Amino acid sequence: QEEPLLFEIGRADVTGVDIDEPEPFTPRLGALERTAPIGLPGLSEPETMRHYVRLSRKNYSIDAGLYPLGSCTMKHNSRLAEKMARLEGFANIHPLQPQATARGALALMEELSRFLLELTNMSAVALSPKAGAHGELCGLMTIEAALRARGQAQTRRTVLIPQSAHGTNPASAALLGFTVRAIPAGEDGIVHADAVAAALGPDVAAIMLTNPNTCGLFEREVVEIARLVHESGGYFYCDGANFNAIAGVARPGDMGVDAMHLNLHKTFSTPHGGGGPGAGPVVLSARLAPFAPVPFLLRDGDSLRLVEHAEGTQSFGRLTAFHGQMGMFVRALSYLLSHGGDGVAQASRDAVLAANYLRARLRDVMTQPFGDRLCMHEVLFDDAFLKGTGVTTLDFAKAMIDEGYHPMTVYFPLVVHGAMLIEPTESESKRSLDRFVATLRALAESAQRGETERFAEAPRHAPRRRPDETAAARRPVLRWGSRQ
Amino acid sequence: QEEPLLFEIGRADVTGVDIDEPEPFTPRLGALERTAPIGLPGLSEPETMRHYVRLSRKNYSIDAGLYPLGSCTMKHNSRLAEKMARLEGFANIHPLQPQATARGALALMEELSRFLLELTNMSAVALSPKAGAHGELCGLMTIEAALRARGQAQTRRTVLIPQSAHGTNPASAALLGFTVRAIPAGEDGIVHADAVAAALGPDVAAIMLTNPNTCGLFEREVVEIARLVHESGGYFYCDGANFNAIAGVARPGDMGVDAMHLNLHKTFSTPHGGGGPGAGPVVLSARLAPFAPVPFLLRDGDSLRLVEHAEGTQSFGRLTAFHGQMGMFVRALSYLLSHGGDGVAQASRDAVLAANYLRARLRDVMTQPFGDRLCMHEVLFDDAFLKGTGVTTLDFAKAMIDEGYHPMTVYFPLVVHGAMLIEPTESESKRSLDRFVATLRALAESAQRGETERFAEAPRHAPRRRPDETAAARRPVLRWGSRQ
Amino acid sequence: MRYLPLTEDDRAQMREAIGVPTAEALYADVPKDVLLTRPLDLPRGRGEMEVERHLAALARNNVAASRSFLGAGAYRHHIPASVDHLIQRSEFLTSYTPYQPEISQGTLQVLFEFQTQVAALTGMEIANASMYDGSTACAEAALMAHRVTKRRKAVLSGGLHPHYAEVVRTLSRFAGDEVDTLAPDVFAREDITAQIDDDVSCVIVQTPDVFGNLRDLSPIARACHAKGALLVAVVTEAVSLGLVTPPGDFGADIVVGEGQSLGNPLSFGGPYVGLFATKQEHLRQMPGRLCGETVDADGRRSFVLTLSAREQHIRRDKATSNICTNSGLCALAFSIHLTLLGEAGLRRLARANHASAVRLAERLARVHGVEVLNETFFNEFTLRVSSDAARLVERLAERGVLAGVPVSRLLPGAGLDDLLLVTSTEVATNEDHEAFIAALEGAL
Amino acid sequence: MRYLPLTEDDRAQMREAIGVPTAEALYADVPKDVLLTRPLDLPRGRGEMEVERHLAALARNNVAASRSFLGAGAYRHHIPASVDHLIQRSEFLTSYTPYQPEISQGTLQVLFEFQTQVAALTGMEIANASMYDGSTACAEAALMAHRVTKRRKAVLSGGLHPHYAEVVRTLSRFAGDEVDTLAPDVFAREDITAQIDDDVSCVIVQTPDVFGNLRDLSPIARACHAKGALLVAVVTEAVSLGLVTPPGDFGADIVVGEGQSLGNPLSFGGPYVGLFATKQEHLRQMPGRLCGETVDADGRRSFVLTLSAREQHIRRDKATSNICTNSGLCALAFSIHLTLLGEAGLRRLARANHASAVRLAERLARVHGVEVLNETFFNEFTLRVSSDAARLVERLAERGVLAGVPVSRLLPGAGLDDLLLVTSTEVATNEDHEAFIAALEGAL
Repeated sequence: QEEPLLFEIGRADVTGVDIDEPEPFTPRLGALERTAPIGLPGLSEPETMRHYVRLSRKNYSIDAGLYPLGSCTMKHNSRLAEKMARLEGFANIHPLQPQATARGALALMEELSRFLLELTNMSAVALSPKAGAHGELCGLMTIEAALRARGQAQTRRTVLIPQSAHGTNPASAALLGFTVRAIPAGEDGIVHADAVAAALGPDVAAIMLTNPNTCGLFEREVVEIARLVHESGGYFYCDGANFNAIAGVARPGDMGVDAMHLNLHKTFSTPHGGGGPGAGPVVLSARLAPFAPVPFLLRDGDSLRLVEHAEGTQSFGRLTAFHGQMGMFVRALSYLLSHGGDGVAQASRDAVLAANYLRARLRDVMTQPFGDRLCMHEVLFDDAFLKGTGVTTLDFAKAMIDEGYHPMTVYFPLVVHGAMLIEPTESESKRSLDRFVATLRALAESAQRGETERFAEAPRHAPRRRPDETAAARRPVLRWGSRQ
Repeated sequence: QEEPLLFEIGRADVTGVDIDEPEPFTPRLGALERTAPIGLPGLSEPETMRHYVRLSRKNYSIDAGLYPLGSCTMKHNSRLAEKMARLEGFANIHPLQPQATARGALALMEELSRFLLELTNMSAVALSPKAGAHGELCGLMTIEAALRARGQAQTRRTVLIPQSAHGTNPASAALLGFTVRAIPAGEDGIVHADAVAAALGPDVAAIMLTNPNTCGLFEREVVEIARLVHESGGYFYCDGANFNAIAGVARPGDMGVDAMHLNLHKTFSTPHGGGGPGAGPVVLSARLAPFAPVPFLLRDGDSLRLVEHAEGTQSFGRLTAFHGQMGMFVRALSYLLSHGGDGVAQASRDAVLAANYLRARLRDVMTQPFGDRLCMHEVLFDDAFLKGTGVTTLDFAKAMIDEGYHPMTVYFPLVVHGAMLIEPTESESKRSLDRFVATLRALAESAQRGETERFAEAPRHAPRRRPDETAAARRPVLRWGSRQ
Repeated sequence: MRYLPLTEDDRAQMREAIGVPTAEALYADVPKDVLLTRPLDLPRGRGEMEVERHLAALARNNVAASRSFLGAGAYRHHIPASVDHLIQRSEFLTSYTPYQPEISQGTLQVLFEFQTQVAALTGMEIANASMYDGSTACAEAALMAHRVTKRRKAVLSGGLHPHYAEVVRTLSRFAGDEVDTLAPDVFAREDITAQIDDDVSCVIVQTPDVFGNLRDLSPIARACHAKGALLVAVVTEAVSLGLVTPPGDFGADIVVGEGQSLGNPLSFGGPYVGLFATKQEHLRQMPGRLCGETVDADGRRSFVLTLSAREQHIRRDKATSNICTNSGLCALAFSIHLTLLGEAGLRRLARANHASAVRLAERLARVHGVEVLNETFFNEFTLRVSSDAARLVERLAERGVLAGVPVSRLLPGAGLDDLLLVTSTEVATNEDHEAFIAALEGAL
Repeated sequence: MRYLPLTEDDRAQMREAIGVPTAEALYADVPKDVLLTRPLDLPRGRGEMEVERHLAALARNNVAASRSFLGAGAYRHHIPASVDHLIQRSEFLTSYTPYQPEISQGTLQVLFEFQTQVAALTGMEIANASMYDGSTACAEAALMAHRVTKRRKAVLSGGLHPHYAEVVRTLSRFAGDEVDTLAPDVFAREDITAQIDDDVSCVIVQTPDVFGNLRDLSPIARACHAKGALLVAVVTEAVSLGLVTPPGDFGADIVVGEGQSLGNPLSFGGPYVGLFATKQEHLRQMPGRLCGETVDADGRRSFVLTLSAREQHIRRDKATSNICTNSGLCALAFSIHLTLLGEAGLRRLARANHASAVRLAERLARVHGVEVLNETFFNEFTLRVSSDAARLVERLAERGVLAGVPVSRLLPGAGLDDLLLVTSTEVATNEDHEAFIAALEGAL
């Protein structure tokens, strides 16, 4: 059964919320009362429940199946975290209530910070960024503030970024007016120190490196790269999207990182929610710490204080209206307390083990762009194994849907032809991995046997077949009623 | 994708609960420690979530669609009620903690009682019965206790029950050693006073009548029947399963009822939960009130007390270990406070309106056993309209599944051939009713056109096709591993 | 009204389709003199916010059991957050009894798994899909024993929870059956085998018994079987079965239990979930719903409610019980919690309970004026105190400690007013124990 | 560990399949000298029960806002229980950004409905699928105005929330853009139109402004358009749009807003949901995700993320914004709450808010030493008090009343230390008002 749009079933005079009409009073609206119809249909509560429950059933979810999206870290989300975030003392506190009435919140932020700093061996953390890309902005602003303090903000306007980086990296740099200089990776899929050395110069503000990188490989020369960047007067920004491979095993602070965002919604399992909210705290080296945005936590002996204004500090300013994603902090701390130091490290090792297991079980039927070698927590295949079959990476991905799986990340990183980036995470049982392997092997063999129809027509067993995305973009219909 | 059994995927050494091993201590188990394997596989938390989420998706639910099971009152279940039942002060109180520490619970029970008594115009309510059938036992025991007090417990051993009654009625009566005497209904589907008069005698303890009855009709002669029963020295037990037709519109106390159970999980919307828990409080007339089971509430001036022991009272004794389904009381009271007196009556009127609407929209393509007349909150069809088509009531029901609907109650009441009992409840929008009508009309017309295959083969679009129930009963396999 | 989708306009259109002029006209069959002609004397409907306020105020008038040592058939345990989340899935929460198996395989498979888990836990061959609670399951067990043995006398141990005994006696009295109840048996010394004669259909014994004592049921089972009677074993604390030999291993014929301890909150006594297990040979005399395995028209494994020929909706006055609605959702919570625990987790949970209770007992034994009566126990034991236990409990409640269940609450007038049942589970911390001891020393 | 399904045995088997002897061997690519050789200096993992205890203790150290009159960009409203239930559906909570439309139609249709609702609410033609929050949406609006007008100077009203202004200034400073911020405008008397010259890309005005005043934006819109600039209107209290003329009706070009008020708890400031609406003509300069309607291969209506050529994962350094993760789940909560309300409910909710605030203002105006500064307002207004507002708030907090936001908290050193922002919404009862007045009279 199809589920109509709210606007096709709702009515302006129906409501699912009972509110008493107020006693008569004299309004204070001036002449600004809204009188014309707004265009917001309502549903009674039973209709509302049904509308959204039925819509939800058209979604895939980690709770219902393996979600191997590379670079997205779709791990298990605990319900303990949801329960904790809903405690009255967390959910119902106002960001501007007197700090003395929010001591528990400040203590929670400090405790979370302690976990993050020990995991990364860094000096300070800026908690307020709202997501990974926001964290990138935060990190680059901190770097620019540090450069400004050194009088080099005007001269260092270039950021080095490998071609395999997430799109957010160049977008963030460009947003702040930096010029992006791409660094090539080697044949082996990693960035080499000599390539960095060649790109460095007095105009370079920073390098943005993802480590492990988006090809699923650890940047083996990271320490040398950091040394080169620092020597040349630049800073090392690390994209923390792939921290789930090494959390508890190796620490960015030991690799020379100056700033790195942590995606709490990836590494520390706050739920993705169909596209957010996330949280992207940025850990900073001692050199960058003074320039962190407000608000930041300050400990005065026994008490904690949030410094909310930059005046009188070296802080570069404010990134968002309030203190950050408190609801996500609670969830992430719930994850960290539950795992403990030992559990975080074990989770990383399991994530890497799972990715390598998939690699080992699939290497004879799928192809790897950089040869058969150890990967980190995600394994990257290219489309060489589909060559001549008429099946594309996209077809292959859509055929997975018919087998009951969410596809992996496809066509990313851009540097690999027909890329398929698989990240199983530590949340899958061996049985689940084995079933996934069997499915992918069967599909690969089917493609190689020339059974192209199942791929071209896929998906056939999903709520929808492939939508016409070109038409969507050519004549955008972004709201109900606008097609007419 | 199929979901395996827990026993096929779980392992004895896997757990989804982290509990520290206690410090060493000296056990006090005597020689009774359990050492042999128990046979209870465990799953980690991610696997657990996935197992149950995937299983749940094989279920139909009121949240996802209209659930027209006659006699079951599948109405909307609010999440407010769920939230309220989980308040720490309700969910985490022990039935045997000092009553002075549970004043809120006692007050809640009293408030719920007040609602139930005003709705029914009765004198007292026994809250402890756990479900409707348990309430029937309670009611009959109360009646027997009253007869005993009159010295007639040995002589009055017959209970009159119409043939259209729910199976629980005769089962309850038989369990207590009563002889069941069936009363026929008239051609018009209701029980007539003269039939009751004919069946009455000095051996009759009570009549059990469902009103509105299971044919969807109001027992028009109820007042006269009550008078006859009372005159002959018997009591009038009313099965309250169908109270949703008349709550707030007419009151059993005004009809001469002596005892009636209220299914909180039907009329007052505590969720059915795939088969319970329910709650079946029994309202009692003044004549029966003294014999109600323990525990019962007693008001002493400003304070409330639960009387837990029958000694020194006329109470017939105890029905269950504790005080009843407190969790369901909270939910039912949430429903009642939300609706208020006005809302309860409106809900009943809407439920009756919806059933009659279906009747009016379907009467030309389906057939009614007692002619086209007003029904109460459920409408009863028979299979006359399928005569000669080769399609049975069961086929018709299964074909509804393929159209995305849960079937109505079928083959009940037993007195009607191929019965189809439809109860839409007040929770459906007109749009939802119209879609349901269109589906049933199309199916009826399809059957009449002789498109038998879609019926015989149905369902084809459900998680399962028709299971072999005969094989299940012939060689029962009731646990995993027992087939071998 | 937020729960009612029909607008006045909808109602008018629908009345027109029906052909009635007014809402009242739909009630034409209801005799005029019983139609309510005034509004109900009840408050008007209220919004969520007001209802929440009202109910939250009531809830605050209860002392939630945070420092609590109560047991006697209802136990406070930690419930994993995922259990409560899963049972609120719409598809579990708002579905009906699985009468249409094609679209109820979720509930049905859960019941099949539940039955298997209950059978394993109790050490029995088969189990049903749940009863209302432990006490009603116990009463049903007596009725079943009567059917199996064609005798009508049950013998109840003095260690059986007094409320359970009352429930059995109530039902039996009305059903015309006989019940012998032994005297309260504080030290588990009764010789129940002496009571078994040729009229006895069953002996009902609890383990751990209501005073906390563990029992070896083998001699009782043998004595029962020698006389053609059944042994019914009652377990009110399901967690104990992770550490204590199950009744099935002793030769019990029927095991009934209260499943609240796994997955279900205390909730002032309900809803709970009754466990019912027996031997394969008694299958067709078992009360309650049963879920069985079969195949569908395509040969795929499927689950269905089965053997309903025993049940009220088919057999009516010949049914094995009158049960219709049972405790599906509580059974689901039980089953999920047990799945999360698994064998390793259940054993560890049970050890944590036992350790906690042993430690508390050891500390209490050192308090002046307090004597621990049990030699053996699981997570609950009996104290003899130097004053009236009920009044002591009230005094301790004022100090923020819910100290236990006075035996006089269960057995008033039995001369056991100095006895107190005390429980300590995995949720009791060391600080809780210290607070208990301190409050007790202050109050004695 | 309850979250990790692999057993030691599984791990060994998997290592064997991979061909590595140890867990460490998988990290062969990590230079030895950065491999951590000691355990982390962090506590060991804990069970649910312990984690709950720990976090609940922290939560108890916060004063939850029950008698609270705080606003200034974050508002306490009643959230229907069904909203919170629905957003916890596994299929919403644990799904990713809908990159695979075939199996994400649930999320996508919700986003399409959300976009339509936001457009209607703000009176604009189109809206995106959400931003992080109102303040970042505001900063993005300035950047977008620069792109549209090809100018680089924004003028910020003195009625704009100071934190929003700071966020705009921070981003603009780093992006190399110019910002003029007007002085704090307590009485909504500034003449912002005088600031608009040919370099100005946009004027950013808030309504109700941070001091609570309502504004007719038409003159500003006309002045902007006359100079080729855009009017950006900011709404931090979405509920106001149920009662107050929306910015779109005044001719605003971009409307940004904070959506927290609908469906989302206060949560100490986040996560919230940013609203972003504009005119059709600016579609391709809009930041953030967009969901569009199309058809699938079978011609059925379908929804997809569209116009992603604007976005970072395609355009990289040419993208309209760097946003990737946004506020999907908060947008869902917003949309569900608004669906439940509908037009009738939203209007009634807004009236209830306004009525509550008017009543409180009337009572406060009668308190000695207190002056209500606003002529117009929605649910928030500014008090001038006879002492330092921040210290007054602290004193009232000790009396159990969270009295409002001192302006000095937002604008320290601005000489506005005697101003207090006070909000009253539908959740404030008459008793709450009385408690406020009494505490205030006691503290002044």
